[in-house]
Amino acid sequence: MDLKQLYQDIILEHGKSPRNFGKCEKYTHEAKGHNPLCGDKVQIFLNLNKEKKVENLTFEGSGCAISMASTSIMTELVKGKSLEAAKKIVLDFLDMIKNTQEIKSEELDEDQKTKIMSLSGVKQYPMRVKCATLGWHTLSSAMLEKKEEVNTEAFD
Amino acid sequence: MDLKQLYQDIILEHGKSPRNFGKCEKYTHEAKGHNPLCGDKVQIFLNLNKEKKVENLTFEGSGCAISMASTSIMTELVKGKSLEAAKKIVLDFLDMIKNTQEIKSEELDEDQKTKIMSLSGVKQYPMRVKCATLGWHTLSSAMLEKKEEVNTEAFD
Amino acid sequence: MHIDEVKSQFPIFSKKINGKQLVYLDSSNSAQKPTSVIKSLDNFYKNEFSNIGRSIHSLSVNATNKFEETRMSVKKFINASSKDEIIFTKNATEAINLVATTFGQKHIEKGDEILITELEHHSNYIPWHYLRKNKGAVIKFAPINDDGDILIDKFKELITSKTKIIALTHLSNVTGTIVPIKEIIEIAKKKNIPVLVDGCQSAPHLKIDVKDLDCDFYAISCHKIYGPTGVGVLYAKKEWLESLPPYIGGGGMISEVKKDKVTYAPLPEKYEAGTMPTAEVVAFNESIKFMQSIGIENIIKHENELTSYALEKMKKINSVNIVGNPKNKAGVISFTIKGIHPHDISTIVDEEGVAIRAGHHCCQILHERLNLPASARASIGIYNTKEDIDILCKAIENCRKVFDIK
Amino acid sequence: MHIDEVKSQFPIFSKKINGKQLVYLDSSNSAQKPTSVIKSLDNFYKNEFSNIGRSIHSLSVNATNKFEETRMSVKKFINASSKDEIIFTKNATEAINLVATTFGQKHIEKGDEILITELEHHSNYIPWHYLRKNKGAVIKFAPINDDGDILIDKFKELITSKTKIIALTHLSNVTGTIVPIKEIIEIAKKKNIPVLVDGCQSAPHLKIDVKDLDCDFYAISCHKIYGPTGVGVLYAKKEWLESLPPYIGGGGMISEVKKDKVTYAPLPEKYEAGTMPTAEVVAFNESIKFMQSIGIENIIKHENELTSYALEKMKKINSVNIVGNPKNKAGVISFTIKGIHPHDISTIVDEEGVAIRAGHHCCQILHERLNLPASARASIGIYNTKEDIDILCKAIENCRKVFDIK
Ligand SMILES: Cc1ncc(COP(=O)(O)O)c(C=O)c1O
Ligand SMILES: Cc1ncc(COP(=O)(O)O)c(C=O)c1O
Repeated sequence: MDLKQLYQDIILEHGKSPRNFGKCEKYTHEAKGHNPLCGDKVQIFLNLNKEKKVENLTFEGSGCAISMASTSIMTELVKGKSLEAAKKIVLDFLDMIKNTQEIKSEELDEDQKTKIMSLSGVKQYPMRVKCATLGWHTLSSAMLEKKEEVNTEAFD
Repeated sequence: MDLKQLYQDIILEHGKSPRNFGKCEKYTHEAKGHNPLCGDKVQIFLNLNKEKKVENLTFEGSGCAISMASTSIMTELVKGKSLEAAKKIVLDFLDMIKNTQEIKSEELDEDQKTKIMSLSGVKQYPMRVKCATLGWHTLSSAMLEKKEEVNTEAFD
Repeated sequence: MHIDEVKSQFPIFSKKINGKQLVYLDSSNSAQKPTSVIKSLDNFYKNEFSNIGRSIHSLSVNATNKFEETRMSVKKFINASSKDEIIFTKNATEAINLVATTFGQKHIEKGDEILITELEHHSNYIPWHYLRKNKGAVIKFAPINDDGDILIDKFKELITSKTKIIALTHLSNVTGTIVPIKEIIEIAKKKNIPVLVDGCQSAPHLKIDVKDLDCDFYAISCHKIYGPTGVGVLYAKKEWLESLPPYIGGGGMISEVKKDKVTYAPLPEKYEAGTMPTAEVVAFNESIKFMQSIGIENIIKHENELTSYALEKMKKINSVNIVGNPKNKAGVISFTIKGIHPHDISTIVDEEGVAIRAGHHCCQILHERLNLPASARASIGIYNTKEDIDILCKAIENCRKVFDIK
Repeated sequence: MHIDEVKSQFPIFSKKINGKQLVYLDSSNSAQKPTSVIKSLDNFYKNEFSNIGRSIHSLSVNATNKFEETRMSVKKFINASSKDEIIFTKNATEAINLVATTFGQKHIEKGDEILITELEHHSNYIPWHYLRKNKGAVIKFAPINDDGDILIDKFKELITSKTKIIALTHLSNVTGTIVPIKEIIEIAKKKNIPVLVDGCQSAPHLKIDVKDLDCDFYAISCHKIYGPTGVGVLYAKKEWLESLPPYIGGGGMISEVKKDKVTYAPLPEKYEAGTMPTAEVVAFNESIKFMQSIGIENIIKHENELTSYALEKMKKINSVNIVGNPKNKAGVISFTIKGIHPHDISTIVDEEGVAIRAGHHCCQILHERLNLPASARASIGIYNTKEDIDILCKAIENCRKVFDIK
């Protein structure tokens, strides 16, 4: 195991200064997520326009560097995408974290892929996977307009 | 350990044909006893006359050879004694079963002591001590006019 | 694994009891443990111990993974749909109490009926008795015949529009009756009544498939399946576990805790409060692997053969009476000897190294029904052999000798 | 036993974590086990296993005696008046639920008040929350100051004529606060209010004398006292256990069972339904013997020294903040590092073989009170050494390096 793989500079940087942090003025969708094991919390604000495009995506919450950075990077990558594309990106990310070596998303360019792969170090730290996926599950919940709070204990 | 010590002829004989078995016509005191572990049950009927003498003492119930024989022998030994003497005999018996090698009772003659000592084989079978003492505890309860059913689980 | 090699897996059988080889015929009470289970405990405590779930250091991650592996094994063992349907309890009794309490809280009102049978172990009666006492429910006992079989027609008649739940054993721990549980569940399902199955005796000896049975709840006792003490399993359909209120409250089963409000964790954590029997659950995985290494078909075959052999031999002994004569019988053989109380039998055969149980086996209702104050019980495990049965029968003969019974 | 020899009694410390020597600082979560405890389990399962109480064969008699020996040891360990006051549960959480449920059933009505504190573990809150939810009770939280000490004056003010029970911890599992429990019990006794003490953290680290404390209930977690998982203890005054209704219902806790009526066994069996964690209770006797072989005074002295050493060293590290500063503090040291989340701390120190816990430690109310989303916690056991603290401090420095914090 290698701490440098987990705490890459980009992670530390996003963890310290998360992008798109705070409640945005206008949003159409919203969801809350919670990791009861450690107390990480996140709230997602999503603004879909009439063309079903992600016009804005912000978050609030508190948590470890991994969960903050992962959510921050997520907002960067998903903003501007269509709802369809956003859903695919979320699935591709979760697939990468759990199963595969690479990110296979067609919705992302090479730079974006490199960025998302900075989160792959978490695969060696199974207890931290839930930190990395909390924001993504919560976005998914917001897009699906689910009422319940996301609870990481509900995922394998 | 020696089965012959436990199942002496006198025990088997009393077990098969218990003395003073059945509800007596007239009784002044009564008590029930129960060993929940194995289901042994006994009911004691005691008739004390005005001089506080045990005029009659009978029992009903079902149980193993040890509990039946022990109770049967008890009724034989206690019948005709004064209340005071009866209480002493019960205590002496319990003391013999739990602590000492001999029966020290001043209320019993040598023959009676021999009879009571036929129950001492149970000392080598700790799980059977409760069988041997059930009737005695129940008699004690009858003499003390206790309301609750005797429950061997309540004794060490 | 060949059936002849099984006994050598159990270290206790190298022990002498009263100078005699141990003949253990008390497996319905609790089974002996194979080396792999004992080793797992030893290894876990020596090399891997940590509490699970709550910490994220390496020891805890490893322990948590092993704990969850057992959950997956149990899921497969009984063919549940999801790992979330497997709740670890301290024993089967707690599992049944969990259902009675939470189901009772939500679904039982005064006058509602709970249908159980005359075969039930106290652990599948007292929890329902509490609902009678505290909520005014009515308990009905489905009757059996003298053979120890449930009278299905009477059973059907006892189901009314007020019947809220049916709870019954899969295998009697006294008569060895294998209850036609699937047939009964089908009857219940037609009326939309949930069914709890007490699987304590069946899980070690029959093939269990909760999906095929379509039962709502299934309670298991791990120490009877060659596993450690201190663990039980409740299987329950997910929709029940999701909709019923929580049971024991405390650390690990919550989501958000405020001074005025509490929300609960998702399944299975919702029902696993406080520190779990971690090492014991981890070791229980070895019990399942042990069962699987022999194969349930081989287990059933071996135990059936032994049961037939024992019944035939025992019936030939004068004054021995076998309790019950059910259509389908597993290796639970209760018996009486005319003129000798079961306790005396137990003490005398113990002298020959034979461990059997005497008493009411936590089934007072059944003993009353059969007019028996008590019985002796020889119950068979996977490690028993024909030689064991021969020694038992000789020891029974000795009882007759001691008591001078012809 | 000399304190330097203690560590060698624990086989796990010959293990490497991530290539490093294990520094186990998660004993408040669960403690490691000495060889004698592990050997006892091994021996019991290999040579002596049987269920207890119910059978009368030799194995069962021996197992029952050993089980009851542990009860006697626990009685002496906490200075109870009678063995009947010692109830074995599956963990401390069950012990508290047992009291809340049965006491609640008999004594709690709508509007009645239950007084707890802001220090409580979820296991000493959720069981009372159920009484709020189901019976309309009111829960009051006695406040603490920023140091983590209970404000005794405020505590007194919160006691009213409606206060039916007080439940509080003896030792906080976050701040290490040693609560002046005797003083509080005296206050409660003047108003005739029963007190439950959550002794999970105190039992391994302080001298416990329930007679001297005069508490009504005392809950203990055996796995935190170097014992096996799967066992807890409830101490309760006999008059409570006799007068309260039974809890889990099933085999072993009954006296007479009829179709229309059930009576219960005397103490302690009344509260011990189903098969107990037999082997684990037997092995727990070795934990008590282990504690006694060192001597509680020596344990306290050693742990106090280590705590002072750790606090001094940790306070010197830049950006480290110790959670709470109670008047009397045991070896539970929660801390935060500015700019690094506790999870990240835990992961990074784990790389150095250091096992600590990160999160809310089942105390969300307390964390909210102290304005902390989470904290890291190093908790001390009898086997820890100054070297362990040195390694922890170096690992903390490494966190600051990884996160580039000055
Ligand atoms: C203060 C306190 N109370 C209660 C508990 C619960 O104990 P257990 O997990 O043994 O049920 C713990 C430990 O987790 C604790 O630290
Ligand atoms: C049929 C049956 N039900 C329930 C139980 C209770 O199981 P446990 O003792 O594991 O709680 C037993 C065993 O004692 C049993 O045989």
